[in-house]
Amino acid sequence: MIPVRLDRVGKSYGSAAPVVQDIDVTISSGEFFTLLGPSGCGKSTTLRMIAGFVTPTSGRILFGDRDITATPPNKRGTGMVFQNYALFPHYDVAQNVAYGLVTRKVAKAERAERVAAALAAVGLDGYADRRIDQLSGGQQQRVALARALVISPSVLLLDEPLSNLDAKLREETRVEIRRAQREAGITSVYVTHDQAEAMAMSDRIAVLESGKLHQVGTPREVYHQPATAFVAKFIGGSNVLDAEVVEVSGDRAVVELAGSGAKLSTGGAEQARTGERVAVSVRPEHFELTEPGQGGFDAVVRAVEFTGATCQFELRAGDLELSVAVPDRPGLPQLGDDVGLRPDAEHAWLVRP
Amino acid sequence: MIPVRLDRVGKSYGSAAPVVQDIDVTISSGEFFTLLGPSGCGKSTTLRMIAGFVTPTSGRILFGDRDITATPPNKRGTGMVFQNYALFPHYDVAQNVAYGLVTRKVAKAERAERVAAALAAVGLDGYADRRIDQLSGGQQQRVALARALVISPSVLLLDEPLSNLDAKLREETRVEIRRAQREAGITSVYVTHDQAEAMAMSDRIAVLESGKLHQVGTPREVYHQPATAFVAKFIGGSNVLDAEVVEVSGDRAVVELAGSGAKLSTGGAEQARTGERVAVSVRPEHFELTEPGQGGFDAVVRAVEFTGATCQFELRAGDLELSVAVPDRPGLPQLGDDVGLRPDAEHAWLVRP
Amino acid sequence: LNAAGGDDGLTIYTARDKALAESVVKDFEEANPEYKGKVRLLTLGAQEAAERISAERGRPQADIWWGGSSQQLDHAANDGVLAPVPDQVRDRIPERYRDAQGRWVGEMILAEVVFYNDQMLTPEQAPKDWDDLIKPEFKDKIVVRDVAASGTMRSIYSAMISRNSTPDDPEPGYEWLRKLDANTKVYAANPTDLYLRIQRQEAPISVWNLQDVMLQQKKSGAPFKPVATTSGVPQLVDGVAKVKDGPNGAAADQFLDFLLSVDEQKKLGEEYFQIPTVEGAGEPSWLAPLGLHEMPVDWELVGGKESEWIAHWSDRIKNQN
Amino acid sequence: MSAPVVQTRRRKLPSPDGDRFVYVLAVPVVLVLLFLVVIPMATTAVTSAGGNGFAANYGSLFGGSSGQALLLSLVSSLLSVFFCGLLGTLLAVLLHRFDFPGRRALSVFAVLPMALPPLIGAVSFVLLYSETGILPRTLSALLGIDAASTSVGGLAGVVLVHAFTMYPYFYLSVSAALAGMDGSLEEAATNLGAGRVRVWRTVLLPMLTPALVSGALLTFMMSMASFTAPQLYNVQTLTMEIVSARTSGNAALAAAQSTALSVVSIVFLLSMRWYQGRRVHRSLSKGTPSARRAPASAGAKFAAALGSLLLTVVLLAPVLVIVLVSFSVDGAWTTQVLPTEYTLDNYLEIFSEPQSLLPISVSVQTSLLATAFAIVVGAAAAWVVARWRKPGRGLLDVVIMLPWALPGTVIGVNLVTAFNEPGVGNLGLTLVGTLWILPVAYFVRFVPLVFRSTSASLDQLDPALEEAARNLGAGPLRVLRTVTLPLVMRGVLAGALLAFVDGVGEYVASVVIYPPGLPPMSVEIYNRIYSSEFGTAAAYGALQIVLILIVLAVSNRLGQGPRQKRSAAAPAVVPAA
Ligand SMILES: Nc1ncnc2c1ncn2[C@@H]1O[C@H](COP(=O)(O)OP(=O)(O)OP(=O)(O)O)[C@@H](O)[C@H]1O
Ligand SMILES: Nc1ncnc2c1ncn2[C@@H]1O[C@H](COP(=O)(O)OP(=O)(O)OP(=O)(O)O)[C@@H](O)[C@H]1O
Ligand SMILES: [Mg+2]
Ligand SMILES: [Mg+2]
Repeated sequence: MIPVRLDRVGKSYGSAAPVVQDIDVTISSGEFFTLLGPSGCGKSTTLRMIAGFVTPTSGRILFGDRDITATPPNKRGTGMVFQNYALFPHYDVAQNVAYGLVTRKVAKAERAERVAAALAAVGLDGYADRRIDQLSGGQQQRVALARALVISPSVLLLDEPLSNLDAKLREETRVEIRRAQREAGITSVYVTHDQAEAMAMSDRIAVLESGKLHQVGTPREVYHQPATAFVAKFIGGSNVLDAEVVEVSGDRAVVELAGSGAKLSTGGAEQARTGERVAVSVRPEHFELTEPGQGGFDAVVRAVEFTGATCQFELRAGDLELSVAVPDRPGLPQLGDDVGLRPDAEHAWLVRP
Repeated sequence: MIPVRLDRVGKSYGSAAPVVQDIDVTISSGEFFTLLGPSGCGKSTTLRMIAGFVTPTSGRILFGDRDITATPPNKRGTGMVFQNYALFPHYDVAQNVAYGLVTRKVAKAERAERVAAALAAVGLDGYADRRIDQLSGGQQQRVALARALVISPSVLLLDEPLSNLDAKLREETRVEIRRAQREAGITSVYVTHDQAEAMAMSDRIAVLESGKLHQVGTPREVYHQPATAFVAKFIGGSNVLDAEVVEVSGDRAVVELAGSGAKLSTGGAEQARTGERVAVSVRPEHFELTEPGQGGFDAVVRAVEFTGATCQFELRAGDLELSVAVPDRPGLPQLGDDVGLRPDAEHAWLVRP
Repeated sequence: LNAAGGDDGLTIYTARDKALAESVVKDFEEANPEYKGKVRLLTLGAQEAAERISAERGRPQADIWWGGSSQQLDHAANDGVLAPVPDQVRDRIPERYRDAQGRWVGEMILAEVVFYNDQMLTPEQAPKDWDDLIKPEFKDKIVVRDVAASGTMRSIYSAMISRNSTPDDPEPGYEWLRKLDANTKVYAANPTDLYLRIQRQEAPISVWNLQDVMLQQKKSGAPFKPVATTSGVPQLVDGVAKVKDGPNGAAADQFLDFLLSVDEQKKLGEEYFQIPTVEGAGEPSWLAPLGLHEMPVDWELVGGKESEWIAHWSDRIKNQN
Repeated sequence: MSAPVVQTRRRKLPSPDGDRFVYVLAVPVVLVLLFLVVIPMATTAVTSAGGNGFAANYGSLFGGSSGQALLLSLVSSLLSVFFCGLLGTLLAVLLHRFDFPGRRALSVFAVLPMALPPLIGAVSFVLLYSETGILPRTLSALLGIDAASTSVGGLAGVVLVHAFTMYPYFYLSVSAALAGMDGSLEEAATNLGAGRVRVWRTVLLPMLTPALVSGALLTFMMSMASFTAPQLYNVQTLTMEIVSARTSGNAALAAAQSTALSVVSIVFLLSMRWYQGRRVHRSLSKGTPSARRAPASAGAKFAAALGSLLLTVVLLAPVLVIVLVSFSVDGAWTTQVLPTEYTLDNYLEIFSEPQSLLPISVSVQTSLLATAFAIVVGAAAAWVVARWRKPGRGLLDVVIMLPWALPGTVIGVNLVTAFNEPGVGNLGLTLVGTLWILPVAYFVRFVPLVFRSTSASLDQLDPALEEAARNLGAGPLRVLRTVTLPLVMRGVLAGALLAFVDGVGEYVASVVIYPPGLPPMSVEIYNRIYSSEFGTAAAYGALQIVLILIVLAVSNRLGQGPRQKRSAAAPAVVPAA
C-alpha cells in the first residue's frame, strides 16, 4: 500500500543515447501498472531502477514521500521477478521460494506453509525438492514468480513473468497474481509483451518507446484513444492513415484520407484545426469487409492469416497498407480477391503523426 | 529439404516418470511443424533430442532415411534457437551470428553480408558491435534467432524464439522466419506458447501433454476438431461440457448437456453411440450473448476482462463454468448481470473426455 | 600457539650440523645445570642467520650466532649487530683466526679439499693437485656445488683466482677457472645434491670442505676420499659471534666460554672432524694421516675482491666453456 | 548529467550502479593488507635505493648479466606458464568432463604433486631425470640409449620442475570453472556445426579465461620468484642473481633485483587483467544453466581414464621417489636403477624421537590458521575487486598479489623488520620470536592464492543472483553468506587448498622467521638433509605427503558434499537462517 513516484527519471550508459529519458509518472498505491513498449525500449531498466539495481543518472524515485533513490535494494521492500529469473542454482525449488521469508524471519512452520501455497498457486506442487537445473524453462519462470509473490512485498515488480508459459497457465497465473495483488493491496509494476494480458490485467498502462513515455492511461484509453501514432500502431497494430482535417465539431472531426480521398468522421479532435495534416487510427477489427465498391474504399487481399477466433487480412488500397481482422467464418475473401472496406467511424481516432 | 521422423521416441530421467513418451510422428520436408503443450510437457526435450543434446532412452530419430539417433550434434546440420538463448557471452553480436558461418567456412565477405542481413531481419541493425551483456532480453533473443537463421540449416529447431518480443516485432519476425523457411525449404520444428502464433505459422501442430502426443493436425483441425478434451481446452480455452449423446446422424450428433439439460447439435460424432457419455467442446467465441431466457440456457456474469478487440466473460450456468468471448462494444453485460447464452451448434465438436 | 621461550634462556642461531649442535648444547647444559632445558637451538643456513640477525637488529632475538664464514661475520660486525666476545675467550684464539676487535672469533678451520669417489677412481687415477683439475683427462669428471650462492664455494674459487693471479690482474685466475668450467660436468644445487651425484657416480671428483666430506664418509658411509693436494688446501675460518643486545648476554658469554674450551673443542675435533682454532686443543688424531698442509692465500685480498670475481665468474665463465 | 538542487545531498553517495557495501567491506580488507602487506613490503623498495645507490642498482638491470638473467627468468616463466597450463587444463578436462570408475580417487591424487616438499622435491627430480636418475638409467638399461642424452637439464629442466610442481594452479581453477560452466553454450556451438576442437578453441577455452588467467598469474609469478629449480639446473635467472647478491652481502642490489622481479610480475598481472576484462565470461543465458551432461562414448571414457591415469602417474613420480627413498637405506642406492635394500628404520627413527612430531603439528596448526584467515580476507578482497566500480581496483589487485611476486626470503625478512619492534607501522605488535609470525607470513604469502581463485569463480557468477537476494530483503552480508559464497565455494576451496598445502611446504620465508624450538616441517626436513639424514628427511617428506593426501581427500569430499545431501528429501528445506 505505497505509491511509487518516478520523478523525471533518466538513465544513460556512458555517452550513448539515454536508454530511459525523463520518465515522470506516479503509480498509486495498490495500482496494477503496466509498462508496455517494444523490445529494448527501457522497460527492464525502469523496473531495475525502482528495485534499486540501476542508479538513475537523473531524477528521483519516491516510495510514498520517501526518496529512495539511494536506498539499498534490500531496504526497499520490493519483490521482483527477473526477466532472466535469477534463481539460486544451489538451492532447490522450495529453498528458492523460501529465501525471502527467511530474510524476513518468518517462523519455520509458517514458512513451509506459505512456500507450499505459493508453489501450488503457480502449479508447481510436487516440485519442491527439485533442483533448479532440472526444471523446464516455464517451470523455472514459475519458481521465480512464486519467490516474488510469497513475500507479499509492498511493491511488486514483474519483468515478463509469464513469457514462457502457455496460454492456459498464463491465464491462471494472471488471475493468481491479480488476486494476491488485490488482497494485499500491492502496488505492482508489470512488464509484458502480451498486449491482451496488459489490457486484461492493468489498471493503467504506460507506453514507452526508446526510453520515452508516450502515453499513460487505462487500457481502454490507450486502446481506443491513443495519444500518438506510435501508441496506435504498437497497441493492437492499428492502421494509422494520413489525413487532412476537413471539418471540426467539438471533439469530433471529419477528415479526408490521403491517397483514397475517402471521408471519415473521427474522435479525439479537441485540438484539431481545419486543413491540418493529421493521422487517423483505425483498428483492424474496426473495418467491415464488403463486396468491392460497397465500402468506403476498395482494396486487394495481399495476405490472409488464420489466428484462431479471427482471420487477419493484409490489404492494399492504393498506396495504403491496411490490416483488417474479422471473425473467422466460411466464405471469407481469399488471397488476391478484391474487397470493399468500411471503416467504423465510431472508433476512428485522431492521433499526432 | 529433409523429412524428420520421430520413431516411437521416449526419454526418461532416472526412475521418474518419462518426460517424453512414445512420440511417433513424421515431419515432411519443408514443413513448418509446431509443438504445442503446457509448460513442462516435454517440448524442449523433444527438440533437444532432434538436435542431439539429449539421447532418447527409447526409439529412433531419422532425417530422411538416415538414422541419426547416434550422430553427434555438429553432424546433424540442424540450427537451433535455444529457449535460454545460449549466446556466447565472450563474443559480440556480430561474432555470435557469424559463428555458424565460420564453422561452415563461408568466405569473409559473404559472411559479413549474411550477418548484416540476418541482423537486419530481426531489427538489430546497428547492434553488430554490442556486447551481449549490453542487450535487453528481447534483443538477446533476436540475436539467438539471427544466429540460427543465418546458416540456413536443413532442419530448424525453434524453442520459443519470440517469447520475449513485443507483438509487433513478433509478427514481423514471424514473417521473416516463414520467408526464410519457405525460400530454403527448411524443415522447421517450432515450440511456442502463443497459440495465435502457432495457428498463424504452422503447417501442422502437435499437441503434447505430459510427454504424450494428443493430436497432430493442421491448425484448423486442431482448433475446430480437437481430438481430446485436453486439446480443446488447451487450444483457445474451449468450454468442454459433459453431455450425453441423444441422437447420431452421420458425423453429427445431438447431445444433451449435463446440468443444464440444453440440447445441442455437434460435429465430430463419427464414432458416437446414442446414450454414450461424451464431452462437447464449444469455443468461447462461439457463444452468442442474449437477453436472459432467450439463449439455450441462462448464466450469470462472474468476471469480465477486456483484452483489446474482444471482451472475455466468465459465466456460471448451474454447475458449469463457461468462458465466452465477444467483440468489445458498448452496452455489454456487467459483473453480476444475468445473460442468456446461445452456443453455435455449427462449431460445437464432440471430444473424448 | 604460545610464545616460545622465557627471559633467562639462551637462544642460538646455528648453521652447524644439527646433531653436532645438539651434542654441544647437551654438554653445555651438563656443565651448567642452571641452563638445563633453557637453551633454544635454531638451525638454519649461515646466510639466513646473517639476514635474520640483521632484520632483528631493533630487538634481537638471538644471543649467539654460531657458524658463519669470516666474510659473513665481518659484514655483520661492520653492520653493527655483533658484540665483542668476552676477553678471555677471545684471547684463546690466535689473531689470524678472529676479528681484530673480537666481534667474532673463529671456532674452527675449514680446510677446502679436492675429494673423489673411491669406487670410481683409484688413488692413482685421482687428481693429485688443484691444477690437475683442469687437465683434459678430467673433462666431465667434476661436479661442483654451485658457486655464487655458497660461501664456501665462493671462497674456494676466489682462492683459486688469487693463487693464479697478481692482485691487479685476475685474468690468469679467470683462465684457470675457465678450464675448470670446461671440465665441470654439472653444478650441483646444494651440498646434498652434490653428495648424491657423486655417490651415484655421475662424476667422481669434487671440491668441498673437509669436515663435511669426513662427516659424510663416517655417517652415511659415503665413498669419499680427500686428496692431499700438493699445493696445499686453502683454509677458511668458520666462526661464532655474540649478538649485540641479545636477550641474555651473560648466558651467551658462558656458552662461548664453554664452546671454545679446549676440552669441548678436542671432543668436536675427534667426533665431528673439526680442526679447532683454540690454542692448546691440538690437532685431532685423524688429521695427520691425511697429510694436508695449508695453501697460502691472501684472504685480505680475497675478501675485497670476492664479489667482483665471483660476479665475473657467474657472468662470463660459468657454463660457457 | 544535470543535477537539480534537490539531489545534491544524494549525489555524494559513491554508488554508481552498485552498492556502498563494497566500499564498506573494502575498508577492513584494505587495512589488513596495508598493515600486513604494504607497509612490510615497502621496505624492499626503500632498501633497493641503498648500497651503490638507486641508479646503479637498477641500472644494472638494463644490461649485462642481470638484464640477461631477467630475460631468462621471463622466458622460463612464460614457458612454465605454457606447460603448466597445458598439463593442468588437460588433467582437469580428463578428470572433470568424463566419468569413469576411479575418477574420484584419481582426482585426489592429481593434486598431490603439489605436496612435494621443496628441497627434497628437488632431489627427487635429480633421482628421476638426471643422468644418474631412474628414467635415463632405465632407458639405458632397456634400450641402450646413453643416459646422458636422455637426462634433462638447463632451461628444459627448470620448465620440467615448474610444470610438474605448479600445474595445480591451473588444474584446480580450471576444474572449478568447468563445474560452473553453462552447458548450453557448448550445445549451441556444436549445433552450429563446430567439431570438438573448434568448440574447445572458440567457446570452452575462452569461457575458461578467468580460470586460465588465474592459473597463469600464479604460475608466472611463482616461476619468476622460483629459486630451487634454476639452481638445480644451473639456469642463471634473476633469482639466482638475487641470492648471489645477498650472499656477497649486497642487500641493496638484491632488493633492487627483487623489486624488478615484482615489477615484471605486476606488469604481467595488469596485462592479464586487461585481457580478461575485455570480454564477458559468465553465462548470460536465461534461466539457470545446467552443466553439460556429456554423453561420452565408452571408448572416450576409456581413453580418458587411461589418459588421466598415465598423466597422474607421471606427475606423481617425484612423490613416489620420495616414498621410495624413505624406505631405502641411506647411501646404498648408487648405480642401480632402483634401490636394492629396503628398511623401515627411517620411520622408526622418526617415531622413536619424542620431539619429532612437533614440526608436523606446528606446520599444520599455523597453516590452518593462516588458511582460515586467507579465506576470509582473500575471498572478501576478491569480491570487493570484482564489484568495485571506481578507479583503483587494479591497484588493490596488485597489492594483494605483491607477496606472491616477491621471493619468499624477501617476505620473511620484511616481516621480521616490520614486526620486530613495536612501532606505528605494526600498531605496537611484535610477533618476532612468537609462533604468531608463522601464520602471518603464510597468510601474507598465500592470500593471493585464495584471492585469485575466488576471483576466477566470481567472474563466472551472474550478479543478478546477488540482486535477487538483495531484492528479497537480504542484507549484503547475508547475500555474501547465502548466495555469493556458496556459488564461488569451489574457487574458494581450491584456493584454500593451495594455500594450506603451500603453507605446509613453505621453507624460504619460514626459515628466516620461525621461533626457536618450534621448527615447521619444512625446516625440519631441511635440517635433516643437512645433517645427512637423507632417509629420515625423505620419511618426513613422505609423512607430509600423507598428511596432505588426507587433506585432499577430505576437501574432495567437502566439494562434493552439497550435491549428495540434496537427495535426502526434506520438506520445505530452507536456506540457513
Ligand atoms: N534433468 C532433469 N531431470 C529430471 N527431470 C527433468 C530434467 N530436465 C527436465 N526435466 C523435466 O522434464 C519435463 C519436460 O521438460 P521440458 O524442458 O522438455 O519442458 P517444456 O515442454 O520445454 O516446458 P517449458 O514450456 O516450460 O519450457 C519437465 O517437467 C521437467 O521438469
Ligand atoms: N550495459 C549497457 N550498456 C549499454 N546499453 C545497454 C546496457 N544495458 C542495456 N542497454 C540498452 O538499453 C536499452 C534498454 O534495455 P532494457 O533491458 O531496459 O530493455 P527492455 O525494454 O526491457 O527490452 P526487452 O523487452 O527486450 O527486455 C536496450 O536498447 C539495451 O540495448
Ligand atoms: Mg527487458
Ligand atoms: Mg522448454
